[in-house]
Amino acid sequence: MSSLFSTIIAAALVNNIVFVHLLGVSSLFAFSRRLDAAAELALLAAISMFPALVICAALDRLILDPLDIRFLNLLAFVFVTAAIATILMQLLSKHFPLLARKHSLAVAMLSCNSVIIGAAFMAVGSLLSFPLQVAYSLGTVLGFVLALMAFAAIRQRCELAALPDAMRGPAIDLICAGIAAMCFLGFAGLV
Amino acid sequence: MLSHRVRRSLKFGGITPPSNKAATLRSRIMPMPLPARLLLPLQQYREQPAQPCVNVGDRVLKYQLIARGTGASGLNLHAPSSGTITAIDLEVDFFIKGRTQTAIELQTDGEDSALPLSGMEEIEAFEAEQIITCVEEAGVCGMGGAGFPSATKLRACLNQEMEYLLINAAECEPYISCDEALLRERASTVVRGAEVIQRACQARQVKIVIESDKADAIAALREALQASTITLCLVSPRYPAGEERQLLRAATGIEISREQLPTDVNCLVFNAGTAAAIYAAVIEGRPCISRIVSLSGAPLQTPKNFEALIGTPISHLLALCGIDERVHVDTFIGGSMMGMYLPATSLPICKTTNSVVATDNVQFPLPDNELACIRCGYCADACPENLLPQQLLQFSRSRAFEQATDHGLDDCIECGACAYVCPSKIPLVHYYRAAKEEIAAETANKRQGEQRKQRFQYWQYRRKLQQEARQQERADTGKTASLAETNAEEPFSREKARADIAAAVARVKQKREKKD
Amino acid sequence: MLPIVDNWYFQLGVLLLLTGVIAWLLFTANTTIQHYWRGSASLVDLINLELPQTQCGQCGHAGCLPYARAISQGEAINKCPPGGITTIHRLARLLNEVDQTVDPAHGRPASPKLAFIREAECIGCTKCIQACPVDAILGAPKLMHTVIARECTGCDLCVAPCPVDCIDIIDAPTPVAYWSQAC
Amino acid sequence: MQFQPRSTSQVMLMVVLATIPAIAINTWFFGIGTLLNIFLAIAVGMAVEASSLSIRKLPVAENLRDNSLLVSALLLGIAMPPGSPWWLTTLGVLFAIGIGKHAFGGLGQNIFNPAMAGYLFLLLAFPLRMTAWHLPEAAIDPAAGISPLSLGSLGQSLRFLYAGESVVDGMAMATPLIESKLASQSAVLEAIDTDLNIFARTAETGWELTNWAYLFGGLFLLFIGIISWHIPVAVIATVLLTSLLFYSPGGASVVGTPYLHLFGSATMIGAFFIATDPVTAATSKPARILYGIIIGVCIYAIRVWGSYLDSIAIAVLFGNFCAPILDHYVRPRIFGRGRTRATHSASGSG
Repeated sequence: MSSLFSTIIAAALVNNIVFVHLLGVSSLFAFSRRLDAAAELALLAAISMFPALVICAALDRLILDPLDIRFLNLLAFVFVTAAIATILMQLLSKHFPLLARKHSLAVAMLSCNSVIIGAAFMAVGSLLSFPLQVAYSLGTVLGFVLALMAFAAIRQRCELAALPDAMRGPAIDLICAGIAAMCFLGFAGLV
Repeated sequence: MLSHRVRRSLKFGGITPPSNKAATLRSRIMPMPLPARLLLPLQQYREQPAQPCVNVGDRVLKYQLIARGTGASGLNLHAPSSGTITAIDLEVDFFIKGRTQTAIELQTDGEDSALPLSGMEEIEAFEAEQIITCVEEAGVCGMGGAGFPSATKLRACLNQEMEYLLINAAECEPYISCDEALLRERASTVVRGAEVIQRACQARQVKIVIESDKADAIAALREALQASTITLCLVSPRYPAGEERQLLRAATGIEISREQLPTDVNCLVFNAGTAAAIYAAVIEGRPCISRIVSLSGAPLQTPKNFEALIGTPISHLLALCGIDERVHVDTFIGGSMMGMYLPATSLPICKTTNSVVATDNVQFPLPDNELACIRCGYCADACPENLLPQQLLQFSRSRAFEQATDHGLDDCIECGACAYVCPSKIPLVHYYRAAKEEIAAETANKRQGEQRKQRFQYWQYRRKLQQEARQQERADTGKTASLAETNAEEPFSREKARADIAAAVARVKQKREKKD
Repeated sequence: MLPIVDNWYFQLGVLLLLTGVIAWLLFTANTTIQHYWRGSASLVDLINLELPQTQCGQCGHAGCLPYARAISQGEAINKCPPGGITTIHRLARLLNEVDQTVDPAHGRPASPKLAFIREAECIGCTKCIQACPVDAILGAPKLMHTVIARECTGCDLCVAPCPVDCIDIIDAPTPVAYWSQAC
Repeated sequence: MQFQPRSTSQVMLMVVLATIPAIAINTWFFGIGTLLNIFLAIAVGMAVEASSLSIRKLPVAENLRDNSLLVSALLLGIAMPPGSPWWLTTLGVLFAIGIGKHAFGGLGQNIFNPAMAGYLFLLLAFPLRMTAWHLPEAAIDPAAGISPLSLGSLGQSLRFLYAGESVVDGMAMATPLIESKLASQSAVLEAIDTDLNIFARTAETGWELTNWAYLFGGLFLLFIGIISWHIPVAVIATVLLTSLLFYSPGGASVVGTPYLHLFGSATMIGAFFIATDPVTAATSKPARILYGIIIGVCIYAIRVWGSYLDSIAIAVLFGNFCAPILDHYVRPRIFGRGRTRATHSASGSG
């Protein structure tokens, strides 16, 4: 994990936050019903996640670690992510009312979801230098965006397919997620 | 001059199905013995039906006007032969069950006595407007299948500088050979017709576009074109090369979208048959009362092209070709790719009927059961519009209409190339048509909703005005009305209204009784 | 791994490429960013556009626009029986909500309806004309009234005011569907 | 390319036919093991397919006739290491056909390639078994005098099939590419490698020839128009380019030569037979090229840097994972759209 590039690959594919670490599976299932909406949400998630992760890493490095109060990191991270999500929601409802109406629940959920908190912990705990932590955050976000959008597209195709009635809905979604997770496991050791 | 480059007819896809034209083309264009009865539908094009100008029992002569076109693009209808009108409002189930059309019935007398004709021999002496009027009077419409009134098409480009005039002789669909036969035997009428159209629309260049495998027709055309500025444009034989937009691209390189017309890019496309009909209308003064129809199919002993009168029952033509009823299963008009099955063979030949095919069980077996789509993409390779038919199928079947529209369902020309190559034998076009129909219904619903909203808003606006006016009135008179009366939105009480009405009815009754 | 992979410029290039691809993906998904940049009024408009505009009030609001306004504030989208599943589906798509069936508390979705005045019994009281929210009833005082079928929404608001009960709600004629039949 | 209307079952049958030379060569070099696997997979697959169909109350005979099962089971059978016990293959087929195909609604509806889903399932569940290639002695030691196709070899293969690991005569052997990788990673394995040198030469030739046979089978499919060129060309070109890019003749031998990458492992069958499965691949032409590139990159990356040895299954499944989104965003230009006014004199006054 020495280079920027491999860090990003590691974060996006090998340690894909959804399919390998199984964080944010709830968000994945709740917000990937439709591809167009998932794409919008992916954009919102990227906008909120990336700064949140970077701020968390910086917070850890600049304040928590020097003061030796790392045990407070959960509290701090939740505070940061919640603040960013609230700001995002405010901006949205002011300028993009339709987006706010569509994704109010999603943005609220993202604010203290395991995706973002878990990603923050992983970025902080990865013992990387700060620039690489930023790269790791970027990779995590990319991995989440990829998982969300590709999974939304898959669900959309499943919805149109002639599925057996017993399989329609959550059943087939879980099977798809399982096979996708198998596939991401195959990337193990890539970096 | 003699060597011509063969242009690629399609930019994307296309198929080369067996053409099945040879049997029909073995004989020359035949005249047709008069049928006893002619059935003339008033609506030859989608616009408003023509208005009959004869009455039941009238005796009409050949070429006599019997119905005048109404609306912006009406189409005149002429008597194809002499005889007596026996009905002017016959309801016929036309091609699609449940959609009836009105038709005029003409009993022929066999004399075929005609009105005298007068045409213009020297077109150079005439203005474009005169030619167009002449075409309009003759009731000429597109003979290729769509049947758009030619005069309307010509008039639309009067104030435009036309670059190209294309004569579409690329008859790409299997079984249809009427244009090829026409060019083979009467190439000069098509060429003269093209010159007349050029005179009317002032196009800079005229091209006759024909598929390169029609050797006889090309030879005849070359001969007819020797002293002419019109050029010949050969395109590779591929279905659907004859589609207007594809043809336009092949001949000129201009691509237009589905929403556009060739006139939008200063081009004009006419069918070869239409050119011949315009020639007849302008030079000979003969209205459009007949067309060339190719009859084919295995049950016919002698398939051939007929010069058929408009209104001839299809069964009459089939009988002339010696149809073998034992193997005859069904009949469709048009080619095997886009044709339409007929509910009955008693239906007449229209101005747009280019081909009649009788089917048997060998060439047209009953469709196999369709299998699952394996997304092989052969359909995408065959689609001349470069769509993704496999995706469209999935969206159409599962009624995801937004996505279907997003993937360009509207751009589908329903040519049937996808269904032809489908290894799973899925009738894709059928699904597209169903989806298009539903989308159209939904759009209509939405438009209606929009209208309703406007009416409702106006209603609200009016109520508000009334209320304000009433309040103003009250303020003016200075009366302080009781609260119940001022409240315009007084809740409606059924009992009270009923009592009011009962009282009113009683009053009226009393009055009546008093009178009595 | 090759030294080139460890090259900073190579990494930067790949990163830029990757970011470009992702940005392009997101951008094509959100080419309609402009479409979202609107005041709150147009959110109501967008919702109102999907409602059937029958103005029937079955949702508990006085017309379609008030209901649209309520939806934009977070009200449930399944209160419109005349629109039925189609409307709910479109609203769910617009607002990224779950597809659902019509709330039975507000009525059942039915085939399109039409009001029909039995003209022999009409006494010309004009009460229905005043009640009709889309001006689909034609008539004058003491003269027979009739419904303009093309404009009628079948909302049945005219039935209650009629003092002689001469208005029927009938099924609207369905257009001939040719291709939609099973093959 | 001419289009001849042909049926789905013919298409599937052609794919099966195109693999036959490669399977023959494989059998010639490595004995009857793979063939046994294929037959077992097809037999079990038929049973699973028939029972799935009858559970779903669909006509069994009619749906079996589309030959799609044949292709899936065949691919899984080829991918299984020869000498693996019967229950391993059975389990794989159960997962592949039961969950990979019929849970999604059968032919044409599945998102993931059934054969590869089954294979990856086995690979994750039984990593050791799936990477050990038990070959009968005859295949390893031609000097022993018995040909790989002899009865003795058949008997040994059958014993492998029945009992799996309890047979100790077998030699573990993988593809040359994997060998080169293992060799460079572990000194112990390197020792084995030198020991097996003479046999490995035979096996390498076998793999090479098998790959050439798949290449020709694939070209045959291309020629008769069953598959389009986009996916195979994209996969092969990407593998070639990446292996050229990272190949350093003087450096460590970890990455292997481009030739080894193309013909030393399952690249050809992957590119021509597995990735081209139309149901799970991206569907438009530009999307197919992207899909091929994704698969090619994954094949190379996992082979060289990943911890799994056989990368085709993972790469193809990752491609399948990305295919729906590629389909959605990468579409061809519709005729007449976007280029409404061509550069032509006619677009003058309007």
